[in-house]
Amino acid sequence: MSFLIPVLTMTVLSLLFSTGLVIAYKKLKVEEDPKIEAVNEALPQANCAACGFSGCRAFAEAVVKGTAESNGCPVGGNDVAAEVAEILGVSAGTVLQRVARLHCRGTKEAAASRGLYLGVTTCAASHIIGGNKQCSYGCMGYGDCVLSCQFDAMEMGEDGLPVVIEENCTACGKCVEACPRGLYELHPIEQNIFVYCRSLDGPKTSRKFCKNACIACGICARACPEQIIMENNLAVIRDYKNIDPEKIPAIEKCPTNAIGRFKIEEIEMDERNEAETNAG
Amino acid sequence: MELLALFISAILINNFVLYYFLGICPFLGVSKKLDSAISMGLAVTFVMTITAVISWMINNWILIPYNIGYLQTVAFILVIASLVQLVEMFIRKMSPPLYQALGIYLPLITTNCAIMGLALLAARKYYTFFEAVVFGTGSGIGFTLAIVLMAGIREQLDLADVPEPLKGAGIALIVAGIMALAFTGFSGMIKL
Amino acid sequence: MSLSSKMILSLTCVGLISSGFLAGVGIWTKDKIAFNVQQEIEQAIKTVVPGTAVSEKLYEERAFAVYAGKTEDGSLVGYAVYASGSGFQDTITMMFGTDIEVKKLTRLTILKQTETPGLGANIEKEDLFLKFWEDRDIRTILTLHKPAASSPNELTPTEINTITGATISSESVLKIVNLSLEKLREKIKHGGLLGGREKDGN
Amino acid sequence: MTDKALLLESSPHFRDQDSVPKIMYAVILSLFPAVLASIYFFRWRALLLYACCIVGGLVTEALFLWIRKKPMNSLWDGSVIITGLLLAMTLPPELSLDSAVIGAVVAVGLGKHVFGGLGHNIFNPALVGRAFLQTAFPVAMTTWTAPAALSVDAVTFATPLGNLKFDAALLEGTLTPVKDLFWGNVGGSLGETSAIALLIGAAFLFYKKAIDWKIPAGIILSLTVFTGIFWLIRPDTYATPLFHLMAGGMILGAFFMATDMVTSPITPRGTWIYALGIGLLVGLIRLFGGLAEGVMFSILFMNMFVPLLNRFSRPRILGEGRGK
Amino acid sequence: MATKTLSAEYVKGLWDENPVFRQLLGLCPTLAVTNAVINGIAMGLATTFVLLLSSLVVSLIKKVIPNQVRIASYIVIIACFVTVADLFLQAFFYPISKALGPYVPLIVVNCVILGRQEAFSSKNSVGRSMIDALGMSTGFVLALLLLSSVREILGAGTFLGIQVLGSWFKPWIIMLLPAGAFIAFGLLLGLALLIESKTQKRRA
Amino acid sequence: MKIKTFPRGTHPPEQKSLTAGSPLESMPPPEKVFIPLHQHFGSPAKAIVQKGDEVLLGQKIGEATALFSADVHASVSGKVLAVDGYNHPLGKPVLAVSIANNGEDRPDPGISGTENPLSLEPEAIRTKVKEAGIVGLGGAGFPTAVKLSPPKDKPIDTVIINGCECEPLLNADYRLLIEFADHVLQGAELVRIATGADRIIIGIEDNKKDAFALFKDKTLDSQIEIVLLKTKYPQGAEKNLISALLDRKVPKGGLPFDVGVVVQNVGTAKAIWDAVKTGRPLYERALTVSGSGVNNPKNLIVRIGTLFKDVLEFCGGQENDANILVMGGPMMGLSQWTSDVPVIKGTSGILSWQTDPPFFVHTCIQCARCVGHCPMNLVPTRLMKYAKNDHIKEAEDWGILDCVECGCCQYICPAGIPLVHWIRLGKNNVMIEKRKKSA
Ligand SMILES: Cc1cc2nc3c(=O)[nH]c(=O)nc-3n(C[C@H](O)[C@H](O)[C@H](O)COP(=O)(O)O)c2cc1C
Ligand SMILES: Cc1cc2nc3c(=O)[nH]c(=O)nc-3n(C[C@H](O)[C@H](O)[C@H](O)COP(=O)(O)O)c2cc1C
Ligand SMILES: Cc1cc2nc3c(=O)[nH]c(=O)nc-3n(C[C@H](O)[C@H](O)[C@H](O)COP(=O)(O)O)c2cc1C
Ligand SMILES: Cc1cc2nc3c(=O)[nH]c(=O)nc-3n(C[C@H](O)[C@H](O)[C@H](O)CO)c2cc1C
Ligand code: SF4
Ligand code: SF4
Ligand code: SF4
Ligand code: SF4
Ligand code: FES
Repeated sequence: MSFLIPVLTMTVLSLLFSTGLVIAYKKLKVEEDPKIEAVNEALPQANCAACGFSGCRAFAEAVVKGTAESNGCPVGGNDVAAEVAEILGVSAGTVLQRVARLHCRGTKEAAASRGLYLGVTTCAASHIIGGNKQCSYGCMGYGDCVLSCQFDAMEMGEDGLPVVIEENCTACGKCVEACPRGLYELHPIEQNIFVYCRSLDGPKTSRKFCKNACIACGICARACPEQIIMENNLAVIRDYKNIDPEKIPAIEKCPTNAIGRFKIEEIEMDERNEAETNAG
Repeated sequence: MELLALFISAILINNFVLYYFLGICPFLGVSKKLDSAISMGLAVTFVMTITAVISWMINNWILIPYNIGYLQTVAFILVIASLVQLVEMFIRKMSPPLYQALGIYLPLITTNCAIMGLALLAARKYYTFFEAVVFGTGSGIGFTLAIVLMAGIREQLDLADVPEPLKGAGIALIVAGIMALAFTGFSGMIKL
Repeated sequence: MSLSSKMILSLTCVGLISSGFLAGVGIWTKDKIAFNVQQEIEQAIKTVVPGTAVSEKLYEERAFAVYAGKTEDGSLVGYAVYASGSGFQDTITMMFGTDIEVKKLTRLTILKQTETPGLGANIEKEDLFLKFWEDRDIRTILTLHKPAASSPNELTPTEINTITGATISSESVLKIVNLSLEKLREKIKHGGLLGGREKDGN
Repeated sequence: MTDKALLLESSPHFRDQDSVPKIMYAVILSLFPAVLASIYFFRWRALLLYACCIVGGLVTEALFLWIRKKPMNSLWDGSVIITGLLLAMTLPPELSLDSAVIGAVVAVGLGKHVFGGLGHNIFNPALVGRAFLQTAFPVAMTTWTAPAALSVDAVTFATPLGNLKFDAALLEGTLTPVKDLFWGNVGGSLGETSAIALLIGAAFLFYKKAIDWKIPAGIILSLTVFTGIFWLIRPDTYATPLFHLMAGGMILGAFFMATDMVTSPITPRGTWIYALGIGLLVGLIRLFGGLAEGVMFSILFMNMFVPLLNRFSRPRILGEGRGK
Repeated sequence: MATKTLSAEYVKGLWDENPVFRQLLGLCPTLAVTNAVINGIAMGLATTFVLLLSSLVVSLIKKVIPNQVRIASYIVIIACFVTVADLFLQAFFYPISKALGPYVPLIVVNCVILGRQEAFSSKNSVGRSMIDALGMSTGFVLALLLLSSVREILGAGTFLGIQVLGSWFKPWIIMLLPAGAFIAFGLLLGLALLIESKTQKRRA
Repeated sequence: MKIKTFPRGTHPPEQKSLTAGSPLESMPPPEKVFIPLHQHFGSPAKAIVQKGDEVLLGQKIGEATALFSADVHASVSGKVLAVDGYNHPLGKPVLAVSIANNGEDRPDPGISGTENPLSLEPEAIRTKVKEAGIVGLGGAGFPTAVKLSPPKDKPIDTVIINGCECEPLLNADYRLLIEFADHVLQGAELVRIATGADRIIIGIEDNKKDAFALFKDKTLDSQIEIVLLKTKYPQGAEKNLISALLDRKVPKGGLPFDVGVVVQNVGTAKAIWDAVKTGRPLYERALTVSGSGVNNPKNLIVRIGTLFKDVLEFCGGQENDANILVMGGPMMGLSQWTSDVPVIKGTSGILSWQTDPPFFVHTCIQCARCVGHCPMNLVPTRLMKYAKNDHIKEAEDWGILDCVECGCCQYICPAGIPLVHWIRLGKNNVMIEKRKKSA
């Protein structure tokens, strides 16, 4: 007897409730994106809410809806993240590799400062009261971009200009948005010639404000009229691919170095090596 | 009067989170935003009330008469889990807005120790039916109070300069500790 | 097999097997647990009603029970009262004994409490609290002695001692005792102790 | 014509002369009457406790600033000194000095720096320190001695509120007269005993506009109403509102601790609710709670609500809502 | 998924995926029963028992249980072992069982256990599940041991009931109370993260 | 008489006595002027002269390009040197017409006045105002012609002439009130006619009692109301002024139009009168050159386009230790990095003084003084924190866009927090977010 009663009770209870569940499951089923279920499956079901959602399912819904990142479940870790990403089909195909480039060479030495800036020391704040440098187009050097980069792909250089660490940059574009002066652009990684100035000031003014400013002399545009044009007192590269490498020395005659190759050392090294092999 | 005292003491003195340490996971997990904290609190209150009723019935109509108290844990968890799931499906079908507000918290609650703890505590204290219900609702409201206060504080701390390693759970736990201190002011106020 | 029947079947099976397993364990441990609980009560009764050899439950309700303490030959030595009520934080459960006429409280012991350690929890301590409860005169109502005394001699027979810094806990114990005594007398007067299920068992 | 660098900043270019350290030192100054009174009543114990709490607080602050690599300026802005002073003022005079140091470390460390330092804490640091001590060493924190000015050797002594609550002082007619509460020759925490000394300091703070009048006003109002109602119903069981206003940590709490701006609401409506809530809770705890005094717990409890109060009591912006 | 070596499977539970300090799971028992080391250990062992056996059973029957009733079945299985542990304690360690109160039956809702079943045992082989469960429970026991040691030593001056701090030490009663549990755990958690970030920096 | 005012606000040191007694003095036109084509709210004007052109005094040299834009006129006669970027008080160089003064001040013959301005139709007044390139001289530089053409569904019943000049140090409006009282009154009348309102109120702060008495005197037998207002900053902010004078609340995000009011600055009123009566475009304005850093503080009438350094030179130059140069008042003015910037239509003052490098900036101690002083009843400390932590939605919910940047909060903040700067940053971010959403 003492054995039977508990067994019976529990059996009846489980039977009751499993039947109830099955009925409810059939009757009350709500149609929804099968992906949600799939993602939910992949999750650990710890329902711990560590993801910031109310439970695994809520998180699954959010992921499918796109309001949460696929790697948002701290319990599941990388494996789960990969699985979820697979379900959602977001595995990144190979895309054109790009990298963020800074379009200013207004270092501490080159660009004259306006005065003793006492405002809030972020670029965005500085920008709204005119900035800390005389040039109102250039980098202010407070590093909003550095802070915005989540991939450690940026650091503030000695000269007061931020430096992009190419290997880490994922071309996420956060810095492009962060810079109040729009000094970043994402460029194909192989592009190696840029204009490092955004100043639209007239030649006299820009020369006064910054030693490295584009002074709109037009030397570069004359060297490659097809690929480089002058617009609003600024040289603009329209088509980097077709710049004749032969013309690069002519372009680099720029009196302020506002245009030129990005990685000069490496290339020159190659050239030198070549010269050596030729000699040998 | 006794019921009122039980109710207040469940909220302020023997607060589920701050005195019994039950439901800490959602208390930390869902207190980052005020809105979700409120929804969570309401959902817990709702489920706790139901649980108090159901577990009382099971305990007093089945387990005690047949003298199989040791099945408490299994029976309670089975019933609570199934019931909450049923309720969830029901709400989802019947009232999508309510589901959006509360329902999504239900699955989380199923396996939440506050609910199970409520059933066990109520059984251990031999509450009468009405006492059990009041205890359930009061505890739910106590949970809601704690989580809503915590969410308010955490939203404000979002703007503060909390040391890096303490951000998130660390500071929340310390706040909970000081909250528990503040709640001790009510100790001894209710004499049942 | 359809999914539904599979669902029902598997859950039921799990329920069946686990409850079977549990019932086994339950039956195996049942006596042992009952013995533990019984022993605790027994021990307490023996402490609070000196001279008890066997005990017998006379009455039981929630938070209140009366046991008879008897010698080997079955003559009554006193009553042991099991009582609980709320203290500073949570419930305090205790057991105390009286003589046959309910004129003297023989001893008190605390079974369970969750008062503040170092403060209210001292109601469990012999030196600080329990020893002051020995042989109290309960013909009138018991009162609290404040501030705390250091030896039982400082108290009148109807007084009990306070724990410094835990007036509330001390007071709660006192209240529960006073209340239970009243109940006990009531039951004795109206013969409630002999009524109910216990009578049949007698 | 000057050619030196001009200052660039956003408007406005004028600044009021008041500053954080100035406010803080005004509060310290305003506490002086009470500090002196406590030194008169409790002699060298008072000095030792003040020293332990202030030094303990400063050292902790310096340590945290150093660890977190923050400028040391906030060490000298006076806020830590206030925390230390106020903590000491709420301690029993015979508390051991190591406990006092623990209290100061907790107040500054756990009460303030884990939240990010000055301005970020949710709870009143001095009271966090006191609450910690009270819970860690409950006996020591509820053992009171008579003021040394009144008796030669330190005898234990019930405080006026303790008397009222645990010794049925009202029935036996041994309730402390309000006059004594006013001048301060009663038992209690270091700095809370002399109402007059505290009120002089509070007057100075009002003059300096360092505290928000709404807070003491709200607390006094709701405590008076609450205790008044019960007093009117049962004058033999409940003490007068005046007694409640003068006894215990009420004045210290209402004028110096609830008014801590970091931990009180920033909006006018929120401030009222906060203040009324504190008064009400003090009344509740004193009349019906397990503790004799509830100022500390009431303030800490309402501190918890401050973020919610701030959030839900945003003032109506000019022109918001219906016109006029 | 099964790419880790068995020893790595075990070690991850100790720190990298420590259920308490890293995943913040099972906090209720962690906070509630750590006022004395002996309670912490008992709780840890009880949890270990349940975790091991339920992992075993779940990984054995994972194929037979349909998805829709998966959680319900797992819970029942867990509850079953919890009850066994509870009865066992009641029968043979009555005082400890009293001290742990309702927290033993509450193991059933300890998120660590259900979490492991769902995340691991239901997808892995028996052996792996057992190793994983062992690692997780070791991590859990260690966390409980750490917290309860801190609390008991500061709160009572004792360790496992033995006086370890001299009589000069005045116990901090707060450490035995809820407030102390929260605060101590919060600070330990901060410390853990601090150490983690320091070591990560060194590794990098 | 009851002195009216608005709730909250603050009392920065006035320091008006430096120039209160100095009558307006016409500064001789400089050798060269640099007239920016963008001196107003809205889009820049387009240059209609070229390098080498000869221009006459008052000749139009820049043409409005949109509704929210304004014409620009030559402030001297002479030869155009260039149309090129030049420093601008707002910070970023903009196109400016530089003219070499030939010293003749030969007026443009096209300028013609009106015999009887008060009998003109509203449309005619608006045209005159537009042609004269008048923009609000109270600071914002809002094209006045637009302000005088209220939308049909928002009838105007009251014209308020803002004679508060609540900014410390400034006295130009005060001098205009005293010296050109009739012009101001008649200008106000023109505004009333143009907007179809039936009531004119002139509000004057009680630190200008003599101006108040003078106006009372002059309006004894007219409908115009002269109201004394409490000296409190920012009494002149239009929403607060309207609330003080009429007890009407401009709705959140709305304009004075919405409660049937037009607010015009004293200088604007005078300029309107001049434009309609004599046809003279806005090529000069009254301003105060003051502050402890200026050797001979003065109230001047200066040609638009005169460089600050010329103006300062005329006032005896700057003190050696002066380290800040501000255009406008000290509460809302813009700090300049160089004195090589031209006076524009909105330049109400050129101030310079010596200020200590800033003290240590503390963290916000939640003292709520900023809340207690914000005339818009905002919670600046919250706005600051939301801006700082990029909580854009909350910032908007808490009314960051309603901040008028008056600076009361920052002035009073004991922690020395640059609240206004943070709030401006926050506003900027909110606007960016909005633009993103609507895109
Ligand atoms: C943290 C804390 C714990 C307390 N715990 C108890 C307790 O367990 N029992 C109790 O009676 N009073 C407790 N108290 C209440 C106070 O000590 C109360 O003032 C005391 O009961 C008064 O007794 P006394 O008159 O002997 O000081 C506690 C107070 C605090 C702050
Ligand atoms: C009127 C007033 C009351 C204060 N009251 C307290 C107090 O009760 N406790 C305290 O620690 N500090 C008090 N302070 C000082 C600081 O505000 C205190 O250091 C602050 O609460 C601690 O946090 P913070 O240092 O982050 O500001 C008070 C200051 C003022 C102006
Ligand atoms: C804070 C603040 C203070 C102001 N103070 C004045 C003032 O003192 N005098 C004034 O004419 N305009 C002042 N203004 C500008 C007025 O709000 C309003 O724009 C101006 O009076 C409109 O006239 P206008 O278009 O003729 O410039 C102030 C604006 C703000 C935001
Ligand atoms: C501001 C302030 C607050 C206090 N709050 C409490 C309190 O909440 N609880 C307490 O027991 N003592 C508190 N004390 C100490 C208390 O006032 C007093 O010394 C005894 O409680 C008297 O019975 C406080 C003291 C001060 C100065
Ligand atoms: S955000 Fe722009 S301005 Fe600021 S540092 Fe980066 S590049 Fe320079
Ligand atoms: S923010 Fe994004 S795009 Fe910019 S440097 Fe970093 S990774 Fe590259
Ligand atoms: S928030 Fe804006 S409107 Fe309010 S005081 Fe500050 S600057 Fe003025
Ligand atoms: S005035 Fe300054 S310190 Fe005070 S609340 Fe405002 S921002 Fe904070
Ligand atoms: S809620 Fe997770 S263990 Fe209690």
